[in-house]
Amino acid sequence: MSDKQLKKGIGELFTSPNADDMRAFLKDKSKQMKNKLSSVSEAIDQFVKDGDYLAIGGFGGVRIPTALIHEIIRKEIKNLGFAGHVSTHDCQLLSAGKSFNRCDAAYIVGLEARGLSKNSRRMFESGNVKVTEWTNGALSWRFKAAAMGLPYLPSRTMLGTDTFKRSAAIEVECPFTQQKMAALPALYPDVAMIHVHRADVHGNCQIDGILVADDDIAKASKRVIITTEKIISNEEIRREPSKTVIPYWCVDAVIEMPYGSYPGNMPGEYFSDEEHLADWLKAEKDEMQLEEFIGHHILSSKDFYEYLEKNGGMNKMRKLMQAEHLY
Amino acid sequence: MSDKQLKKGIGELFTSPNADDMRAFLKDKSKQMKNKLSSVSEAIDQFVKDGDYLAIGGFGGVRIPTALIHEIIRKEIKNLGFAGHVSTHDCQLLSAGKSFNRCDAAYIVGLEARGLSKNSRRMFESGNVKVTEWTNGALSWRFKAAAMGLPYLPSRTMLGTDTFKRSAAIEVECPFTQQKMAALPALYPDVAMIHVHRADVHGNCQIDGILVADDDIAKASKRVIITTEKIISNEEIRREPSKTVIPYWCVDAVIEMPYGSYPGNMPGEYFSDEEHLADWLKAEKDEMQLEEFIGHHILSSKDFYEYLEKNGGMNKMRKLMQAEHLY
Amino acid sequence: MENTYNPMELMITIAARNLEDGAMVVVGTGVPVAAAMLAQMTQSPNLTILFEAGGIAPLLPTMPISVGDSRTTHKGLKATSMAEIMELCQAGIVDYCFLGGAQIDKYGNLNSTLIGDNYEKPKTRFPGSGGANDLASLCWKTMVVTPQNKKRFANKVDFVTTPGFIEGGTSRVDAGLPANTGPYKVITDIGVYGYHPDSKAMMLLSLHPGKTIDDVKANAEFEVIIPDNYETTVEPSELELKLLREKVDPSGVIIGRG
Amino acid sequence: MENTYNPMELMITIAARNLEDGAMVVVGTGVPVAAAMLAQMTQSPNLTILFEAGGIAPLLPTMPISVGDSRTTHKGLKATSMAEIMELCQAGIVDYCFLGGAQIDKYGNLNSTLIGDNYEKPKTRFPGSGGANDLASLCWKTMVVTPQNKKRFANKVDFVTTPGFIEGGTSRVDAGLPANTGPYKVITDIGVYGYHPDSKAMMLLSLHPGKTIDDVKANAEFEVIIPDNYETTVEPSELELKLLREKVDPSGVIIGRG
Repeated sequence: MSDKQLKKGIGELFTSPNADDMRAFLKDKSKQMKNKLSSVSEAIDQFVKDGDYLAIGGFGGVRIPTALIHEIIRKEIKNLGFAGHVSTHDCQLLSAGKSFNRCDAAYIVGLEARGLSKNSRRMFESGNVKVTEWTNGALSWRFKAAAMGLPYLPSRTMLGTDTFKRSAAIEVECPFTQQKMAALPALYPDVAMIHVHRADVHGNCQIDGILVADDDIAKASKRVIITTEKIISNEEIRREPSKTVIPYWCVDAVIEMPYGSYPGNMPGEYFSDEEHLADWLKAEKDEMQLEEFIGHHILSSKDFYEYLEKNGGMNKMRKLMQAEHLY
Repeated sequence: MSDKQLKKGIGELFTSPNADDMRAFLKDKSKQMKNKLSSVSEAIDQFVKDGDYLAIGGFGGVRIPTALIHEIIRKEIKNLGFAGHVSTHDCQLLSAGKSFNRCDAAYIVGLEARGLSKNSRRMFESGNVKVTEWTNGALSWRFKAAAMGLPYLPSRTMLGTDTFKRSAAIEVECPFTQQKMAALPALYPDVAMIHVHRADVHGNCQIDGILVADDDIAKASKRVIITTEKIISNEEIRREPSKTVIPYWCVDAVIEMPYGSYPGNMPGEYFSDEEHLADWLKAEKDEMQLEEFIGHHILSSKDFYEYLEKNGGMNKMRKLMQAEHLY
Repeated sequence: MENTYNPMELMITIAARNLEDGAMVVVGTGVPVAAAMLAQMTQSPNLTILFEAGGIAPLLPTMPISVGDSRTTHKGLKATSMAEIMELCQAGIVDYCFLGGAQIDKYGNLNSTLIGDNYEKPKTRFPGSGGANDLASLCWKTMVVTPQNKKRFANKVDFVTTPGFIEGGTSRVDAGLPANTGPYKVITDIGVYGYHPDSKAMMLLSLHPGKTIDDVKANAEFEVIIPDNYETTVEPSELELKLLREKVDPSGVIIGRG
Repeated sequence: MENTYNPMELMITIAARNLEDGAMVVVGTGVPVAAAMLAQMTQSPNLTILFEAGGIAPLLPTMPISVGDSRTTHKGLKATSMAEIMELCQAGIVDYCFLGGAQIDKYGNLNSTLIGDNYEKPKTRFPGSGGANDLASLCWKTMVVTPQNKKRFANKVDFVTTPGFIEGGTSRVDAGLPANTGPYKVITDIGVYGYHPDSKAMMLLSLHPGKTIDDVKANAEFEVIIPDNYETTVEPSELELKLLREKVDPSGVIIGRG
């Protein structure tokens, strides 16, 4: 070992990176390939509780499990932790529900080119949320470490910055080259919520287009709730084994939820509803107005279908499908 | 750091795990998406030289680049190193050509259920081949480390065994959990030779069924030669971006070589020729007989088509296609 | 009516009975895949079979000849990479693996690398670890199926390719291997063996019909622990033999070896 | 005939000219993707565009609204994961990335995390690194496109989200970041900047037509190095403006911002 000074981030580690703890959990978890069909309400009751650490699939406004996040708000689940791994509309929703008190942040409070979420910022500027800083790459690799059954992965990112300082990474030396690396602790969430294109009732899932980190998130998480545009047969899954992104043993509940990523984009299916997302940003300017907006769209909707109806129903969905296919 | 004694394998490291060396190489390498069509003979002339370290795709008797290995024997390229990452018929071929003098061994000299290769054993028992010991997992992760741009990956394998002792792995401690891990040095081969189902002229490749480690091997290697059952258009590649396993910038040469995995299995296309593989094992019992066998099948064949003809040509291929489809 | 069966049929049947429904097992070609197929046809329809080359949960149409051949993904649930299979094992998902080897010692350490005392110039070179070391390091329970004789049941293996309980006691965990993993059973043509909970030395669990303690001792260089209460192996049932011979291995590739 | 153009059009054009044919670039939405599209339509038909969410080399039908939306894989060469894109950068495959930020200092360090001096209770919270820190750490050359003013060109950024040359000199490599990487150019509405080869401090390369050294100085809190031989920026050509306005951004989403 050379005499290089090795640094440590001072950020809080919200989850244990101990691979043996997860191994012990998975040893006892049933891997039976049974029927896991559920409903949004049942799945949230059964698998998400106050204080859990969440990982949300997709990319903020692309292939997100909106119905499940709405249910968390409706059921007033609080004190969650979550991975802000490009968390845009999902971060906005969790902020609207005041659902969390800690966050591993790589990308939060913004909606990419659409602008910043005033209400998410209020949440993060309040001093009531504990934040540990990371990068998109770092959170991807933290999930990957967990998916690989490792307590950490080395990387060459974050070095020399305040992002590192406010992270919980630790500098290590490569034992072969003595290069300085940032060791990233494995991230094992309590619950993952992922929206997919197709799944069978056992939880074997197919995703079209980019995966973001969802293959790794599913393996890294103790419990996994899947919403899917469509349920398909196990025979159809077995027709193309290379297309299975998430295998059944990772999954605890499967819910058929067409348009489940609305108002987000679902690649190959429907484009994002930019008007509604703009309305969200507008409503956030004023806290009273936001309360009313959430009351109307989420709290007073008995389920996600009602939310879809309030936003134009089948006719709107048809338009978003047309927008996806560029005509 | 605790006072645990951390061990080091005494095996030789045949390739540098330094990620910065590979970065420098890739910085200067052209990434232009040009036409890379070549022939077996040209590609070997251009990209494989005496002393190179080889990685061979597929799984020993499944989806292997047989035509390229034959050419290495015909051209009498010597002193190669190679990764014995389930190297079965390929190991047998390289032994027949006396083509190598060092090997990272995970699985060598055997043909799985078919038995052991007497000639490969002669080679490895001669004392003329330097061997460093690994496991299938370790070599997979060594390729993955390189593909990820890292100098090493930690793992939980090999600990406590002679396999570790004869490897070039180094024990490290997880900086978060203090668990003992085996650090595996990244493996950056000089040349990879991979047989695929479909590729365009630029080297964008599709593979059906298991990947083994070929996505990682392609990224890890300085030069990559692809043989493909079929050339397809770039438009066809772009129709299903999720199916692209190896992207064009990894690839130096593309050769259309139907039945290129013969006598190995090509998933979905043709089954292995078990009779011919049994003949190989038989021929190896006697060195004279083997010389004749290689002379007939490889040295005196001007190209791979002639080898296929000698082994039954189109009619045999038809039978192997039928065997693949189980009728 | 008493069944007649050969030692291979017996070993496969015992192995199959050890795979409970809902479990996950990584198998190789030969005995392991035969055992897994038989288990699926009897008590464990929901046994998930994985192949280290990347095949997951195929509907096996026939026994594969390679752990990477196209049978291993036939109507499978997923076709992936070797790294991913090993990572699933490393993550603690996989219950069982099956291994063999040229030698095994009393702590279940296996040698499949070489015979001889000169690593650089071995008397006999074998394939090496393949995935064996990984699987035995990372899966929860390692099962070994092997014919038993004094050479194979060796006092000291020439090369520890694959970890058993290393030097017994806590030495396996001390070496850094995941907690609560390790050798589980050894199934031979003479008996079935487990390991002593503390010393981790090999211990007789059941003796096959017609075999004696003397057979155990005569075919092991090391001393096998013989407890007072070992059992007699339950013979293969008619159904098990019928399935094995007609469905699992109709051409007798494996069971024909005797 | 002299062209009229707005600062945004100028900045995009300059950015596009910096992307040579055959290069690989990771882009975000807005200016970067517009620049990459313009480059493909002019001197660099074989420019490979990557999006950090997983899209590789799409035939972009229109500008994406998210770096993960379905446009980013439209007729793409590969659709993959965020980890894989970052790993390609880490492996040294990617030539360029484009970044922005609330603040930049003279060594090219960027802040996109917060304004204020209390991390726990920031005055203004921004999104954070996203992929910026990764891209700037791992790609060969980092380009920044930003409007220039005294607040943005800050003596000291409130938070180093993303590494530039850290404290100048060799401090970037000393921190462990890959050799020969780092800030390459800063393109503003006033000029184009590079970095001094030794001190790694920001240095004027070219001044836009109509801008003065006083503009440079008045809009930077730190001292920008003004060499003797800086150039005057070549204005956008008619063709560049036509392509930008008619093909790249026909609805003026980006260039309409001025």
